[in-house]
Formats: sequence, structure tokens, C-alpha cells
Amino acid sequence: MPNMTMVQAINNALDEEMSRDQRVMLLGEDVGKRGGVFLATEGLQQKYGPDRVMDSPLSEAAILGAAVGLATHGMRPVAEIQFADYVFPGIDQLFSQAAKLRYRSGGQFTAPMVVRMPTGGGVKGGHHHSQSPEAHFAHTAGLKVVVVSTPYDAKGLLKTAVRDDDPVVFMEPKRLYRAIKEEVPGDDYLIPIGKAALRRQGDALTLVSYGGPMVETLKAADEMAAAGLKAEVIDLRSVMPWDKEAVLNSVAKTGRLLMISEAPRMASIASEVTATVSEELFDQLLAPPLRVTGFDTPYPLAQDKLYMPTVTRILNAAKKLLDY
Amino acid sequence: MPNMTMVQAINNALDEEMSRDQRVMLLGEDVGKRGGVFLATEGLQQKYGPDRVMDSPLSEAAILGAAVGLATHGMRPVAEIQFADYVFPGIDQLFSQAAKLRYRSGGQFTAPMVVRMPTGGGVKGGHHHSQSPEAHFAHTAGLKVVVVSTPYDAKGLLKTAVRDDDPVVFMEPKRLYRAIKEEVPGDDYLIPIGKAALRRQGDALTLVSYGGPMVETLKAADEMAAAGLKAEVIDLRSVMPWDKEAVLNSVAKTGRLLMISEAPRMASIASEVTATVSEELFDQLLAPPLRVTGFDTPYPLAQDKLYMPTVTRILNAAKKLLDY
Amino acid sequence: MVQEKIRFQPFSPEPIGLIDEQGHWIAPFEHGLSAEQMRHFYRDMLAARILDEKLVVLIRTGKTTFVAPHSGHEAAQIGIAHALRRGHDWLFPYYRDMGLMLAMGLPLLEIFGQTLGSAADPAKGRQMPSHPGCKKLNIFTVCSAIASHIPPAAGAAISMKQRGTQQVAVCTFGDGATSEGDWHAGINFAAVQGAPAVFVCENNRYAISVNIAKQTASENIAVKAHAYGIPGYYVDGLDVLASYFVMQEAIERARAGHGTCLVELAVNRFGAHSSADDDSRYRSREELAAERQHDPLPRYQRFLEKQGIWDAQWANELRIEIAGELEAALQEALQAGEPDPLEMFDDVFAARPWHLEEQRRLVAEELG
Amino acid sequence: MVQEKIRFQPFSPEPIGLIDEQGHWIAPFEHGLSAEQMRHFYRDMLAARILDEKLVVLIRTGKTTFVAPHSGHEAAQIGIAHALRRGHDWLFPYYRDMGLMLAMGLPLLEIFGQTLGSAADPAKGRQMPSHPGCKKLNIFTVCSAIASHIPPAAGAAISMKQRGTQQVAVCTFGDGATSEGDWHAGINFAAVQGAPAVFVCENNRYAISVNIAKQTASENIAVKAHAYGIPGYYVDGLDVLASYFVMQEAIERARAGHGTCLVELAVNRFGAHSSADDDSRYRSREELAAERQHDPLPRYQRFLEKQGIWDAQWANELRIEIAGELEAALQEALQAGEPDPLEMFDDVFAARPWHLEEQRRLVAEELG
Ligand SMILES: Cc1ncc(C[n+]2csc(CCOP(=O)(O)OP(=O)(O)O)c2C)c(N)n1
Ligand SMILES: Cc1ncc(C[n+]2csc(CCOP(=O)(O)OP(=O)(O)O)c2C)c(N)n1
Ligand SMILES: [Mg+2]
Ligand SMILES: [Mg+2]
Repeated sequence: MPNMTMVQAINNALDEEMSRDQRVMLLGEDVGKRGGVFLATEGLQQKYGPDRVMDSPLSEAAILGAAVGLATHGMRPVAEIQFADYVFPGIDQLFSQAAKLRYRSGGQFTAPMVVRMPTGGGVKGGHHHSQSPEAHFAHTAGLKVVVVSTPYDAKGLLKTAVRDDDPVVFMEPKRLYRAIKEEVPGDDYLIPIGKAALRRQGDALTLVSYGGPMVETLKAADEMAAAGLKAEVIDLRSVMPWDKEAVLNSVAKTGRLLMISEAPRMASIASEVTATVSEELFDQLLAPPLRVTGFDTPYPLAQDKLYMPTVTRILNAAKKLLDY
Repeated sequence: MPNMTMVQAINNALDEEMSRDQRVMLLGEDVGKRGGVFLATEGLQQKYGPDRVMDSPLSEAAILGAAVGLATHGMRPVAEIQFADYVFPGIDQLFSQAAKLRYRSGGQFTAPMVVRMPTGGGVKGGHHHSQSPEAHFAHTAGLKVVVVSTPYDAKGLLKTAVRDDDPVVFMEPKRLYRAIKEEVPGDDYLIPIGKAALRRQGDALTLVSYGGPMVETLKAADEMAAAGLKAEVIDLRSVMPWDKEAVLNSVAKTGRLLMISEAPRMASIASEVTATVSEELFDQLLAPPLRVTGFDTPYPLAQDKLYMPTVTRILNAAKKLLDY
Repeated sequence: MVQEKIRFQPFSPEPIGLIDEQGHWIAPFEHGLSAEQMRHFYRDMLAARILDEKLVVLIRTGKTTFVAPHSGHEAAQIGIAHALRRGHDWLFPYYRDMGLMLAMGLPLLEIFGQTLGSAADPAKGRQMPSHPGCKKLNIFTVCSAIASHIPPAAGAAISMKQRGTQQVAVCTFGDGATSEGDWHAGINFAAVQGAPAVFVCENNRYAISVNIAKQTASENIAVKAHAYGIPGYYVDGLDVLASYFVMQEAIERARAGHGTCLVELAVNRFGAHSSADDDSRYRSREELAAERQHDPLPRYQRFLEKQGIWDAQWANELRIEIAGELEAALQEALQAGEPDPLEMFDDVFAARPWHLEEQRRLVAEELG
Repeated sequence: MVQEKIRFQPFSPEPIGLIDEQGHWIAPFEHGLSAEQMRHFYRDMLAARILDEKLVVLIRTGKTTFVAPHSGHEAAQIGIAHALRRGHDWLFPYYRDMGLMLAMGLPLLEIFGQTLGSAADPAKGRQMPSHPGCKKLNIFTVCSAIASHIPPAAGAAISMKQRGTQQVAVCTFGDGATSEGDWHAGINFAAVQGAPAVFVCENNRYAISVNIAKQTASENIAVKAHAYGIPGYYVDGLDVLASYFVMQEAIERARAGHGTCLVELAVNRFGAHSSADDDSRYRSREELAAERQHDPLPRYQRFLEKQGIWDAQWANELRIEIAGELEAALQEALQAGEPDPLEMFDDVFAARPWHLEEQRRLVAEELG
């Protein structure tokens, strides 16, 4: 099996889906000759031509809205938003059109489209190349939301997203694009949307995270393991729908939940998960479900590292849970 | 003291602030001769002229972005978004410009502006005249978010918002515009942003809500009271920042929390409040904090009533809490 | 049908008109229409007018909750409906296009089902009245958000071009819509791709209460086409044949591979913005009365008279026939009853995830 | 200074130019500039070029993380800087305007403080390099989101008009920015209000890798002004005096109450899009070499020679002097050290609400 980085796995998934299905096409800013600013679409325009790998004008509304029209007319568009931070000028096309089209037409029209976007911090991107807007999508009925953390998942989930009959927001933590290399099957495989991955087995406490902070979460878990404390680690992979069953099963076992995410804390995915666990596992909880999240400030370039959940911050919170 | 509906109280607050401060101006779609589609700005263009009560072109980005420029140049703009559902075509102006201007300029430039918007369901408005998007604003650092439920609060909080040095999203539950009439001082008074209101004293359990569902929440509390169960009822009024102290004090006393909101459930203000309470009052809780919220579907006209928290739904959840 | 020759010039200072107020055919070419065709335009305009009146009655009698009257837009809308290939081309309409959709063959039962939000609504009563759609007829379901359908129309047109379907995407909107960013972004994308999209502005000079003078400083809407390197046609939208022939040329031009264009149809809005509006607050009754002098129906009637095919009795019978069809469909839609409340949880996705199952169960239990 | 007479016509098919490639003054009017003024343009263009080179070096040496080179834009940017009233008019710039902001008097220490994100940055190192701003100089802090500063510029201009401040809002952006919805919405609002705003496109024909041919089908950017009923000036932005005189006329026209306009300055982008880009992937080296033949600095030098005021020794001393000033400011900015981490929680609001106090405390404890 070939070794791939996440960005290579994404490129490979797009390539396979495009050759499998003529209706699959890519559009976005600089996805053509440039291959995308992170090279996720590198080589695909040369291979499939400028119609199926289309450089769009500089407008997210044009990209996302055109994707809705392409999809409802029978294509399978994969739109790229150059940075998740730039989805907002076009977000009404996702919220008013894509998310509500099936519903408002009583199932007559649908928008099977994928919206790929590099997300999260850690690359010295400052205000507008670091944000993690998944909560906005999850809060909006009609969108599925995936946030990957490994090359293997990236390929399997992206292929599933392309074949899904509803709009899927596919978020790629940019700091992981080239951070990890792992074996990724060179052929077809799918990973279902909505299923979490168990990254570590343990009984001391449950660490739940997704996307970029999976790195710090696993580091923290390993440090604890070295100290003889086995944490169970769950990677949600999908945040809408999120795998409640997997989380409840684990917390029912450990009685302790620490939710880690780099998005701002207020009304976030982390809030949703801990709120749900408190509602449903009240009696099994041995300590209050805690959150380690990004801060409720714009993303500060100067504190690129400090803003995101650090291993220390995760370990401190875990200690609080265990000492409780 | 004059009796006023909420929309009259808002009109009165705008009138007072405009006569108090020359820099205060209104802009939005149909705010002029039409007086706004809900008549919140009725009569103000006749009184203050077309410059200070400005009909804008049909673009929320133009309205919100111009407000940022007006504010940073020294005016005190109050922008009206005709329906909260229509903030999304212009939301990048709130998220990228208004919310981050003070931060990105190190305090050199600021955007003291108010964004008024009718919000919520219950008026047979269907998909795009019924949504409650407050979580999107609360999740975005740099915005204050107010959701009023009484004429008295509407006037006092709107006047405070106009004088605030940061952008304030001021949400007006349209189904309450004319539902309630109460005595509202005809002169100047302010209500601080971030302070909740205690609507009922009680010890059986704590009901926390804001905006439109305050109506059903109070009805439910009164039904319980009739049955001899005194619920404490808190109206948050501001959801960013929300009054954690008031909520914690009450739940510390009652041990039971029911959070009611008509916005979709996933990653909502309701999630934030219950998550925080579980984190901080774990030992004092006698039952799991529960949520009664809107559903995670687009807003269906046909089920205009059923979509929102009904009194029955609130009473059922309260019973669950009390029987726990 | 591909034009043999180009008949109309873009960017004319005055609106293109083919029939004058007195009903004379003033074009430099023969219209070449059969009596049957000419009567058909009248029938559809009349039906549109009667539907409008009917919907207003439904409001007064509290049977429906919303209507955006299209009286004054009939000539423009019927011109569009006759110019596109029904069931083949796509229409991306807006809420004031009920006359257009009726003329395109949207079933009356669906129209009234949607208006009443009864079980006869294919969209299960989820949207406000005046928001229909029909997959069979390629009528993209109306969305309230102004101009949000422009980029989707561009996308569909790009798909039509890439797949060589010989279809055209016709997208309608009002003058206010032209101020939205999505309007600009969508037309620009279609134009740069040379996609077969025809963007049509039904310019009634008002966006609710906002007069065009506060909407844009451009000479007219058609000149905005300069920004996209496409032709912009400025047309008298009270003239059904001008609307028809220009739309036909624009659509066939697009079908023939000559790309995107913009058409402005200058119309009047005889009613308030909607049943929720009171236009006396912002529009003088004198101004309105003056507009009503320019009613597209009488003008076209004068044309038929001049053509010697006007028959008053035929017109009266037509009126009665149409009214009867509408009433019958209305009754059927009323009979259909309420949609099932639990349908609230369908069509969010192709299948219900766990959280919607839970929420559905909650309501099911409540309803017992 | 208000123009006695109008010198320039909008919507010219060819770009307006006053100096030809050989350096001849080819305008129908006298430039009326003193030798001092003529040298000043050169000094500022040279300083801009040297700053650009310096920033690229800071990237290579890993001292900074980002730069968007402006080489090829100098004539346009210096023309703008000289046309507006510094400290009185407002500038709404974008990230490629470092040369423009330098010429407007943005202190070198602030420039390098922002570039390094050191404590010398008034914005506390919060944004990427090339994103400065300065309240004293009315330079609106750069925001990465393309075209998001257009509506704010419109709003500021509306305020200027209402309050009669005699100010003008000058707003710059690239060719790609013209496709954004906010670009359209903002200019339309300014135009319909007749606000004193001058929107300036530095058209280098690329948006990162996307050539203008894929960006828009319009003849040029200037014609997009038709959509707003305002003049659009098409100018050779490699000609510093054409840029200056047209901008001056546009700005004074706005100041005199004649409203909004659009100016297109046609320039070249000599570098990659940014330090994160590799333009060899999408732009042939031949194309680039050809562009480099049209460098605004040598052309203006030839003009000075023709005017008989070119002095090679002066130019060399100037280069050394500027380089020295830049190096000194850089060192001072380096000395300033890192910003305080806890400043992360300041300036979100005028005062910190409870949740930011809590989050700040958490980090304070962590840092010990
Ligand atoms: C994005 C958005 N903003 C605001 C509204 C509220 N609204 C509904 S119709 C309308 C006016 C539309 O005017 P125009 O485009 O001229 O169409 P007309 O109704 O005149 O046919 C407005 C502002 C909306 N539906 N969508
Ligand atoms: C809203 C938004 N979308 C995408 C980007 C990413 N981006 C940064 S610069 C750029 C190209 C801008 O090109 P142009 O406007 O021509 O300016 P130039 O860099 O050529 O001077 C893009 C797409 C962004 N910054 N903002
Ligand atoms: Mg209109
Ligand atoms: Mg460019």
C-alpha cells in the first residue's frame, strides 16, 4: 500500500471519483493549473481538462451557488473554498439554497455536492486562514459535516461524500495536510459518514476530539498511558451527524468525558457533545464533562500555538477530571 | 407611564436616541417612508430626514458593511435586517469586518453599530421568515447578542446597544412585536447588556429561556404554580455574554435546569448553557440539565406552531426533571 | 428555432416595443403569428390576471396567508413562458412569477395546493404561498431569499453547456434583486463560462417601498450587462410580443452557443408589494392611477382588434372557462386536507439521522 | 485643489497614458510639476521597490512569514498616494499596497513591527504581514477577506458626505476582487448615495493563478462602472503621472460633490502572488520576461532624463539612504521583542466579559 500524506490522499480520492463517474467535477479558486493553494487538486486539470476542473471567478457565492445548480442539474460538483474562513461571503448559498433545497421542494430537487475546505490553525495564518467554522454548518439543518484527521479517513470519507445524495461540508485541517504519512489503499474503499473512530482503548477517561486537535489529544493520551493511565480516545470524524452511540458507550464505561476542539467555545460542537452526554448519562458520570476548546477571540497570529488546545491544557483538564 | 407594544417601545427608543445624539442614524431596506415592514421605524424619516433614516439598496452586505464604515468614521448606525433569515448574504461583513475590526487594528478602529433584526417563528413565515440564528452570532468572537422578550426590555436594551462601543446584534422576536402591551417609561433608562431578568421566583426547578419562547416558558411555569410547583424562571435577555452568574445561582438552589429555546438544537445557545451548568454545578445537580429546543430541520410553514417549544413539551420535560 | 437574422440590438436607449399604446404593430418585421398563436397569448395573460384576482380573494377570505400580486407583469411573464421550450429549458423563477408558471403548465392543483399549504402541495406545505416548483417542468422551486437563485441558475447553465443538452436556463428576478452580491457573482460566472443562461429582470421600479432611484444610479438595468461583457436588452414589458420576440432571440442565441445575456422587461406593479404590504404609505394614488392607464391586457386587446381577430364573446367565454377551472382546482386542493405533521422530519436528508429520529419520536408521542 | 477643467474622459477604449515607453510627455496639457515634485515621485517609487526587495529577503531569512510583492504596482500606488490628501482623506487598502502605504507616510517602524509581528506592531502581532493600518493617517486596517473592505469604504464615504467633512474615501483592490458580491453591493450603495468614494482597481490580470480571462468577460474593469451610473477611467498604471493626474481628478471630483467613480490602473505583477505561491506553475517565464520589459521605474527615469533632471549619482545616494532608513527601522522593530501573550484577550471588546476573563486566567496560570 502506498504511503500518503492527507493532501495526497485527497488528491487520490478526487482522481478516483472523477475517473469512476463522469458527473464528478471540481470548481474553485486556483484549482486548475495551480492545483489549489495546497495542491489538493494538483495534476487533475491536466488529466480531466478545464471543464471538469474549473477555475472559478473570485467569489465564494458563485462557487457554492453554481455547485447547487450543477448538482441539481445532474452533476456531482466538488467545490473548493480556498480557506474555511472564506466560506462566509458565500454561506447564504449553503444555508438558503443547498441545505434547504430538498426540503423546500418536497424532495423534487436535491443538491448532491461536496464543499471541501482547509480548516483550522497552526500555520501562522492569522485571522482569516485559521478559523474552524464547523459549528455554523452543524447548526444549519440540511448539511452534513465531516472533519478528518488522517490520510486514510480523508480518502475514504471524501469518496463517500462525493457519492452522498446530500450536501456535505468536508473540512481538511490544513496543519495536517503534510504532517502525517500513512498507508492508504491505492484502490476503492468507503468510510461511512457519522461513524467515529476509536483511536485508543482505555478505561480511565474518555477523550473525544476531531480534526486538528486529534494530534494533541493523542499526544496527551500517550503521555497519560506512559504514566499508567489508559484514556479511551474517540475521533468523531463526522460532526453532523456525530456518533453519539460511540461516545455514550465509552463514557458509560469510563464515567469521565473530556471534549477537545480548537473552534471557539461558545455554542460549539464541544458544547453539543458535553451537553448531550450530561443529559443522557447523568447517573454514570463520575465527574463533570469538561471542554478544552479554542478561545472566544478572533484567531491571533502571534499566539498561533497558544490559541489551540495544547497538550498541557488537555493534561491539566484530564487531571481535574481524574482527581475529581 | 404609556402602554406600549414591543414595536412601539423600539420605535420610541430609536426616536429618543436619534434626538439625543446626532450621530445616530438608521439604514436598511424599507426603513424610510414604509417605516420598516413591521413599522419599527415608522415616522422617523419624516422626523429626521432621508439621510438619518436611509433606505438602502436591497443588499444586506451593503447595509452591514456600510454600517461598519459609518461607525468607524464616527457615526452611530443602527442597521435593520428585514428578517434575521436574510442576514446571511451579508454576514461576512459582520464576521470579517465588524466583529474583528477592533481586534485586528489593535484597538485603533472600532465599529460601534447595532444590527436590529426581527427573529423567530410563529407568524406563518416558513423557511425564510422564521429562523433564529443567534448561535451563529454568539459563536463569533467580537459580537454582542441581545434577544428581547418584553417592551420594557426592548427599549432599555436597545438604548444601551446604541451607546455600546462594540457591534451589538439586537434580535426582536417578531411574534412578540404586538403580542404584549406593558407600561414603558416615556423617558430615558438603560438596561445593561449581559444581565438576565428573574421572571418568577421558585425552588422546584429553574427554567431558563429568552426571546419568543419566554411566552410558553411562563405559561408552563404558571401551570406548574397552579399545581403547587414553583419554578424559577430566568430570561437571559443577552445570549452573548449570557448571565452565567444568575443561572448558576438559581440552579445551585433548585438543582434542576430546563433550558428552552426555539433555535435548532445542534450546537446552540441551549447547548452552551446546559454544558456550562453541568461543568460547574455537577455536585449540586439533582437531575440532568435538559433542553427543549427547535428541531434540526428547516423551518416548516405547515408546522409553524409544532416546530417551536410548546407548553406541553416544556411541561413534559419539567416533569421528567422533577420525577428524576 | 435558431434566428436566421438578429432582430434586436442590445443597449437601446429606449425600451424595445413592437406594439404601441393604440395596438398598432410598429415593428420593422412581420410578426408571422397565426390567429391561434395570437389568441393564445391573450388567453394566458387573462388566466394570469384571473389567477391573481383569485389569490387576492383567498387572502381576504383568510384561506391563504400570502400573495405577491403579479398584475402588471402579465405581458412580460407570458412573453417569457412562450419563448422557452417548456419541459426542456429550465426556469429559475421568483415569488412574483405565478402568472409565468401557470402559463408554463404548472398544474392548477399544485398551484392551489401550494397556496393553501394543503396535502395537495408537492412540497408538503413547507413554504409560503407563491413559492412553488416542479421537477417535471424543470421549474426550480422558488426560494424567498432574493437573488439566491441566480448562482444556481448559472451552475445549471454551465452543466447544460458541458453536457450539450441544448437546454437554456432562464432566470427571473426583480429590480431590487440586482443590488444583491449574489446577482453579480452569479451572472459574472455564467458570462465568463459562456453558459446558456438568460437573466431576466421584471423591473417594476419598486422593491417593496424602495423606488429604483434609491436602488441603483444606473441608466437602466440592461446596461449592467456591460459589467459582464454580455448583451443587455431593454424591453417594454407591457408589450407581450416585444417580451416574447426578444426573449425568443435571447434564448435561441444562448441555445446556439452564443452565451449568456441579460434582458430587462419594464413593467408595472399594480398591487401592493404583497398581501402584507400597504403601498399607500409610499406610493401616491395618482402615480398608481397613471400606471394603471398602461395595462398590458387592454393594449394587447387593441392589437387583436387591429389584427381583426378580437371577439368579445370569445373573451367572455374564456373568462368564465378559466374561472371555472381555477375554482375546481381550488376545491380539490381544499379537499386534500392538512399535510401530516410528522412530514416535518422528512426531506432534510435522503434518510433521517439519529437526531431527527429522536426529534420525530418526541413529536409522534406528543401527538399520541 | 478643484479642477478648473475636466482633463480625462471615462470609458476610453485604450488606457489613458501621459508618458510613453521612451519617456516622452505625450499629454495635450502641461504637467506643471516642479523638479522637486518630479523627483519626489521617483523617490517614492524607488522606496517602494526597495521595501519590496527587503520584505522578500526577510522571507528568505525566515524573519517573517508572508509577503505579497508589489513590484510592478509602484507607479499606480505612488500615483494614488500623491493624489489624496494625506491624513485627511481615508484609504481603504488591500494587502498588496505596502508601497502605497509607505508613500502615505506609514511609519517604517510600524511597517516592520507589523511584518515581524513584534511588540512594535500597533496591532499586537495579531494579523499576517502586509496587513497594517493606521488611525492617525486614516488608513483602514487591511483585512484578508477580498473585497470585504468595499462596503465599509462606501459607508465611510456616506458619512463624509452627510457630515460635509470634505474628505474622500479611496478604496483599492485587485482585479479578482471585482468578482465578489460585496464589491458590487458596496459600489452600488456608494454610487446611489453620490458619496465621495473613489474605487481603484490595481489590475495585474491575475488573481493568484487565475487569469483575468477566467475572472470576467467584460472588456476591462472600468466599464463595470456602467452598472452603477458612475464614470469608469481606464488608465496605464505603469505610468506614474497618468495614475497621479487621473486619480487627482477623480478624487477632487468626488470632493467637489460629483459623487463616486471607478478607476482601473493597469499594472503588472512581477513577483509570484505571494511568498506562499509558485507562479511558474501557471505563468510562463516568457510571459513574465515580456512583462518585466515594462517596468514603471526605468520608464519614469527616462521621463526625468527627457525633462533634464535625471542625476545618476543622486539616484544612487537615494538608494543608499532609503536602504539605511529601512534597515534601521527593521532593527528597531526586531529589538521590540514579542508581544505579550495575554494581549490575545484584549480588544475583542472595549472591556472583557466574564468568559474572556476566565479564558485569560486559564492561560495566565499555564504561563505561570
Ligand atoms: C436576501 C433578502 N433580503 C430581503 C428580503 C425581503 N424582501 C422580499 S421581497 C423584497 C423586495 C424585492 O423587490 P424586487 O427585487 O424589485 O422584486 P419585486 O417584488 O418588485 O417583483 C424584499 C426586500 C428577501 N426576501 N431576501
Ligand atoms: C473572500 C476571499 N476569498 C479568497 C481569498 C484567497 N485569496 C487571497 S488573494 C486572492 C487573489 C486576489 O487577486 P486580486 O484581487 O486580483 O488581487 P492581487 O493579489 O492580484 O493584487 C485570493 C483568491 C481571500 N483572501 N478572500
Ligand atoms: Mg421590483
Ligand atoms: Mg490581480
